[in-house]
Amino acid sequence: MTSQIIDLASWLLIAGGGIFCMIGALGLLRMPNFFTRMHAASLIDSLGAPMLLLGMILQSGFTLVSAKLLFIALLLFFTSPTATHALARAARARGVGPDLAEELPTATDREDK
Amino acid sequence: MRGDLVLRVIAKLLIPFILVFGLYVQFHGDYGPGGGFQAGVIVAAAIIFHALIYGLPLTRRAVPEWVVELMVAAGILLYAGVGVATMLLGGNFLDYSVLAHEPVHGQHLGILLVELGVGITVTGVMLIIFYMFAGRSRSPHSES
Amino acid sequence: MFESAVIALLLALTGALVRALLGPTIFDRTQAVNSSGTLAMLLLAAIGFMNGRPDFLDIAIIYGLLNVIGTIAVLKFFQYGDLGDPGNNADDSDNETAGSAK
Amino acid sequence: MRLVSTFLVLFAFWLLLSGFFTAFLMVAGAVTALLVVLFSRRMDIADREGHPVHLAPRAVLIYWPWLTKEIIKSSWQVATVILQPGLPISPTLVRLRSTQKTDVGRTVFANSITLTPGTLTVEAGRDEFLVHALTRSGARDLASGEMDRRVSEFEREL
Repeated sequence: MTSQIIDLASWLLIAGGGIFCMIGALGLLRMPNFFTRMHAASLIDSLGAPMLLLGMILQSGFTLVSAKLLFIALLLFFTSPTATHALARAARARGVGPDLAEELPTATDREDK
Repeated sequence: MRGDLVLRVIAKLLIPFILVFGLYVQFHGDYGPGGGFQAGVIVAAAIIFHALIYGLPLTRRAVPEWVVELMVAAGILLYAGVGVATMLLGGNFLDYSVLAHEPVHGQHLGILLVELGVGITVTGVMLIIFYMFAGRSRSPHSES
Repeated sequence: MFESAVIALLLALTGALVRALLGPTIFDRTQAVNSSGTLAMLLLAAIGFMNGRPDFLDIAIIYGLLNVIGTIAVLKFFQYGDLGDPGNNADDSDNETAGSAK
Repeated sequence: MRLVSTFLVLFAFWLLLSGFFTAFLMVAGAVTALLVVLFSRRMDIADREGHPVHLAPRAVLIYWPWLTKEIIKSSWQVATVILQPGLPISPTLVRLRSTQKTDVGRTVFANSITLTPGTLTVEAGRDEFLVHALTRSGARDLASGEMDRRVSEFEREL
């Protein structure tokens, strides 16, 4: 009974992860400029991938395989935002404009939201 | 890139684990995918990562160029030395079974040593290539 | 079921590769390559499960590591034009040196 | 002391990776962990910043569950934005004040911002971050400062 529930949960997670990866890739294609594309890519890194990995962990149970999957998830958890941040920083230093919708609100006038 | 604190902190966190992972691949060549070549590449990648974040001079201080050159030579020497040792013990070149009393143990030992030699050499060669590439472009006064 | 995950990942990978081909700036391409590296890593894991051989996970870990290091190396090359530069002159003053990368 | 704990963590990492508990591989793992500890000392990366083990329990028990919830929430928003035909984005750059005291805390904050889809850290300075947000509402959520407060709370007691 419990094994069936775990099975169902893992398939749901894997299906959801696949769908989110596809949505992220679609966003990568649809978004108009570089900075907005990066948000779509971070959808793949921070939701699609962990869901897929968690689904596989549930599939493989309490074994070394799931330990390795956990390492992959942790590796992504630490490295993907780092790479994204490095990209954004390098792009800005190189003068790729973020193409804003409004003027830059400063730290002071964010209080009156 | 040392000015960027995110990269600096994450690199500090990550490099020891990459090194352990590389050596894990080195020693588990007979259990899964892996072996000397891949291990050498991973270890070299960790050191290159250090150089990317903290700059070549610091890395050169941690891993001086003469050590790298020594590694290239020592790895090949280890490889060939195992081969010659097997010949001296009465087998063919790289015939591991004569290295210990039991052939199976000998084979394990021989493969381990040869893979170690390959790993050391690959690390050394990768690092030499990187040092040359990275040191070339702007600073002609290389500090070797 | 793993088959459908593999198909979804392949579709996403195609999207990322199309972006890498189209991408107007070098950063778009780097971003797309980084994403496709992540997707390839997941694909390796999923294919390993599909064939019942989770040995592939080691390769997936290696892929993930090299993906990040490669991305940062490319970025550093385009920002400084030199892989070994310590980059001590902090934050934004690097715009002039970045121009000399070409 | 810190070196010992680094050694233990790395050795545990090895054991989990390996899964073969033969004598030879255990010795090899111990030697590996020792070598890596010494080598990272030589590389000058084995300090408190590089091995923040003192933060691990709080991270796993308190901070990560909250972060997971945030990630799921904002992922859903970004996914709906991508799937709408009109593509209702309003990219915004915000300057945020960060109240963390250590570089590790700032890194945690910066990476948490980047990890939640819809917002990403462009510039991580000493006490001010430059953040790019996909939608104006995402920027407003971030500017309410809850994440900053939680990260500061999490990195305290150093």
